[in-house]
Amino acid sequence: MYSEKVVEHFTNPRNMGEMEDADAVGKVGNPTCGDLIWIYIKVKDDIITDVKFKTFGCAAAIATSSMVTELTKGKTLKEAYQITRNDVADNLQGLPPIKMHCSNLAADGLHKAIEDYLRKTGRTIEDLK
Amino acid sequence: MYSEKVVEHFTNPRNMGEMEDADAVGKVGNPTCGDLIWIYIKVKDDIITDVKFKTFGCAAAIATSSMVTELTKGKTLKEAYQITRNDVADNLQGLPPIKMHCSNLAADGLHKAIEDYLRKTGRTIEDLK
Amino acid sequence: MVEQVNFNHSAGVPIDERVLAAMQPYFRTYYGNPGSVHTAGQQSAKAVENARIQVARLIGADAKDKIIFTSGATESNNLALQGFAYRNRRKGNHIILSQVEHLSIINTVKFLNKQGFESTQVPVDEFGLVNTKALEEAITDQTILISIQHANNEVGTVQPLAEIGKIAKSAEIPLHVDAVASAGQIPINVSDHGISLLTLSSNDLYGPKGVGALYLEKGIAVQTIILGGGQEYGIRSGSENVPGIVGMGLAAEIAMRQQPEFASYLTGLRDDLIQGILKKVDEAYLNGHPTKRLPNNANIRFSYIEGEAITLHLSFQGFLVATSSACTSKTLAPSHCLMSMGISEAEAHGALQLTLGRENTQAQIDRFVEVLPPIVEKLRAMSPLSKDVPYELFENEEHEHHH
Amino acid sequence: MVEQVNFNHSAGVPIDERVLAAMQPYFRTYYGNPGSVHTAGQQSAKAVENARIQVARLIGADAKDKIIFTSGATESNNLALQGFAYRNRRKGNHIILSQVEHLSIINTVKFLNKQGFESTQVPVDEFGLVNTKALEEAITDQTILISIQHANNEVGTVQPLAEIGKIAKSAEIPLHVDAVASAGQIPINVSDHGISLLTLSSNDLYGPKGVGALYLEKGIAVQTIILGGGQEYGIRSGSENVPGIVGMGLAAEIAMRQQPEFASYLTGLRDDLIQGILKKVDEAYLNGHPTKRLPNNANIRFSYIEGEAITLHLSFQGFLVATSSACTSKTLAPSHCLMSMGISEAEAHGALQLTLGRENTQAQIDRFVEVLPPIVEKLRAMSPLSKDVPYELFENEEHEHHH
Ligand SMILES: Cc1ncc(COP(=O)(O)O)c(C=O)c1O
Ligand SMILES: Cc1ncc(COP(=O)(O)O)c(C=O)c1O
Repeated sequence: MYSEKVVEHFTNPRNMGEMEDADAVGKVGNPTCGDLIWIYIKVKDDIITDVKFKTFGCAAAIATSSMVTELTKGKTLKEAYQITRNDVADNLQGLPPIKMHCSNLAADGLHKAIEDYLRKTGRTIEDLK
Repeated sequence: MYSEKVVEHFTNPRNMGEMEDADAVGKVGNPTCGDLIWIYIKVKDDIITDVKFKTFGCAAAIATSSMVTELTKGKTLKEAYQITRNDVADNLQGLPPIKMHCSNLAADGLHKAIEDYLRKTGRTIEDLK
Repeated sequence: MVEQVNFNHSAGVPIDERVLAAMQPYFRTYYGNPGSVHTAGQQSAKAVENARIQVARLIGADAKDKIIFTSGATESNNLALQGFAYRNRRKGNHIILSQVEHLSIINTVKFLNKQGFESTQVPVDEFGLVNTKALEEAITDQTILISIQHANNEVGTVQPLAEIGKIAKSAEIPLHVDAVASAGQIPINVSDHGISLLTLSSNDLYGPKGVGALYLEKGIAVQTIILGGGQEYGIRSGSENVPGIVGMGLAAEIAMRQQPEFASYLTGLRDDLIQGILKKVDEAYLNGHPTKRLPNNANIRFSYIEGEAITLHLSFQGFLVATSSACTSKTLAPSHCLMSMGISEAEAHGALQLTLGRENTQAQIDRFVEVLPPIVEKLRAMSPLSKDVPYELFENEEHEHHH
Repeated sequence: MVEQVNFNHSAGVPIDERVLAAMQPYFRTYYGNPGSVHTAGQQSAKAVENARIQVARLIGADAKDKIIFTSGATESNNLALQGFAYRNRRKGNHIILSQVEHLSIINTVKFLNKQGFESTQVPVDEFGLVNTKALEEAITDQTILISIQHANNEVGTVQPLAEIGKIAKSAEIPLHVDAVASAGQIPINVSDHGISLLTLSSNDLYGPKGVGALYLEKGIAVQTIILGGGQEYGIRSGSENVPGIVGMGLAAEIAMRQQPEFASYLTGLRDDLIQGILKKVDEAYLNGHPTKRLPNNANIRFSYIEGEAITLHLSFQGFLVATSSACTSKTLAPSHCLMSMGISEAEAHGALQLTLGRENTQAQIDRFVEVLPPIVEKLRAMSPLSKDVPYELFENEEHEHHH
């Protein structure tokens, strides 16, 4: 059911854990199936220097969390903001259809974290353009 | 499905065939399943001296025909008239339920033959009492 | 004991050895539930999906179409007719079928009639061929479904599906085909024939009993009649019978691969059987179409005698055969199929239905043709009927009414 | 590769070896149709009747009652509910069930609701026990049927059937019991408990998949939902799945004969499993009733983590288990069973459903109890939730709505 890549990220999640000194955090959840994903980011000069996650959810939720942190690190806020759910899924060699909209929340968490950071620094997404 | 006795009478039917010089004949049929049974009798002094059958029908129809001829031979008309469908079935170690009312016509054929004989001799069943 | 020979394959078929072997691991080793997320469950799910493809290929179905596994052809026919009728009630309430459909069609439509659906049974000719003109004329603006079998299991007649499909298509009415008797015997292709729903039986493909399938063309919706956990695309609930489905899948694959080979073998046996009997027995007649018939079917009626009695005598000789005689049916009614072909009740009584199978041999055919004539003779000697004393003389007149 | 251990018997059970052996001859040797009059058909008919008796004995049914063979428990439940409702519509239109019934009951009743039937789902307490007072109060003069399961497959709770039977009896309303999870695990007797209809699944008795049965007390009439040739007393048409039925029969016989032995063995394993986990893992809780539970069922929830993730980690260790987590269900809805026991969605997420089988061993239990705690720990380390950060903080608030 899950791709090898999903299983691999689920088994050995990258960047897992809390970030004590995070600059911002994005918290998302899916009320239908109950997943919760938190994405912590550390930002320097609008570049994401560190990213971590904490996730309550199924293997897909965990693997997408792990993958999104991998895709994010070193990216500018603007680049990171363009990472989509599909990017995450594609980099995981796909997700089972039923998981596509339910557990594929990690990109949303990242977006929320970036929005949180922008809010804290008195900006909006438009300012990144 | 059929008792040994039914199979035996079906395989080696007694008194099978036409009787050229019959004193009377009873012809019955079942419109539901289409069986036809003819019972021929020869009578002397109100005693059935010979009996034969011709049957178009299933194994049960053939076996009951054969059995009724066996039960009949040598009986008085009155005795023979008292042979019932159940007597025939019992003497065959029973019949499958579905065959009880459809192919168990031989006793009726016998009764009709006796009625035919009585009619020919200007009598009714009451006269046998 | 005498060799047991089965000439009654329409009632039951021995599973192909390869099929049975393929099923075995799924009983005790891979017994997972396809609905489970763990490995064992996913193994089962894969096996089921593979079987779906095997079945789809047999009938030329597209990946976008659906194959729904059911418990057998009867359920498939019920799902097709009840399911389609209920789901499409808005569009109309009229269903067309033929007079020679299987009871699982006829009785389901009768049941639908009680729920307010109308139906028309299209007549057949003396050979059992559907009157396509009558079919065309039966179509009304209320017609939502046409259900015509591919071939008849009893008399073997193969319907002109291409023509029927064209009629359905031009009237834009979905066509359901009961292909139980034909699948594996003759080619069938849903897209060639414009078929939207199609019923298959596993056992008739030399697969296990207790499994069947319903093909649904993309876009055809049916209401589910067995509800629960939402298996089979939500259309047919119930934990999947994985060994059964695996078996049906392989049976379908073998049937597709070897169909021409089996058909030519069986056609040879069948023709020898028919010719042999007709040559040796007087007043014996072939029921069904002389050429448009299933490779494995010979249905022959014998005047003046009754089929069950023939059947029983044949069984003493080791031959298992069926008869269309009313005497062996639960309702004691004569075969609706023979009746609608215009055969008299009395003649229908004397009909033998011989359905051959892959394991039958020429020697068995030859022995049957030897054994049968004395049986017919014996029973005719016992019968009050003859050319001079036809059954019709006694109808209505001599019959007592006991019911 | 690590040993594969199945703790997910509620999803699928390996056939008993003896059962599989008993089925074999019916695939290729005795493959006759019970409806055929010839010897081969009659052999099959006899085998089916023998299986009927074996199944009847398991549940204490009388020779006058009927055992209807079906394609499985889902179909049996549909036949029981749809069939009874349609047939008895004159008498009333109200059906009572419990909140913890299987989807094949719940969804069938929902479907009946669309046909104009009313229904009441009787609530259960925190242990999953049906509130018998609420059951009594739910009865109206329109109530025609009560359907309550014997035991729950998910949490293992065994219902007070004797009491429920008395309530039904005194209200003169037939009681249908889904005994899929309980049959063979604990004793059941239809006459002791005043049961009029009862559903059985073959596979749950270590028989083949694709077979089930419905018990009908003498005098109980149901409308047939699958129509055709009139098999199974005219109540369920379709050529009989003879090998399957033979298998279910023997499985029922074995289940009856060895039930006490199996139950005591499994109860031992189950208790070690439950105690082992609860001792080793913090904030782990037993779902279902502590004592009124199936011998083979342990359902345990783990706070702060999600069941599918646990399940997948366990599968890497060779353990096949199920979870009540919404993430593994087709509808992505949390288990209706746990919800109705008052367990929060978040807690329901972390529930493992462990169902043991006859082939499980003490060593497997011991290994499971070793393997599980580090998995829980790992997932908890990854979870944003904890005693201080409960799920409830985020409900409604943080959740985005995507649908
Ligand atoms: C043409 C046809 N359709 C449907 C069926 C029903 O099949 P089953 O009894 O296996 O459900 C049969 C069975 O003989 C058949 O011949
Ligand atoms: C209590 C209960 N009833 C009915 C069913 C339906 O059984 P099946 O899917 O075999 O038809 C199940 C299946 O798990 C069950 O647990």
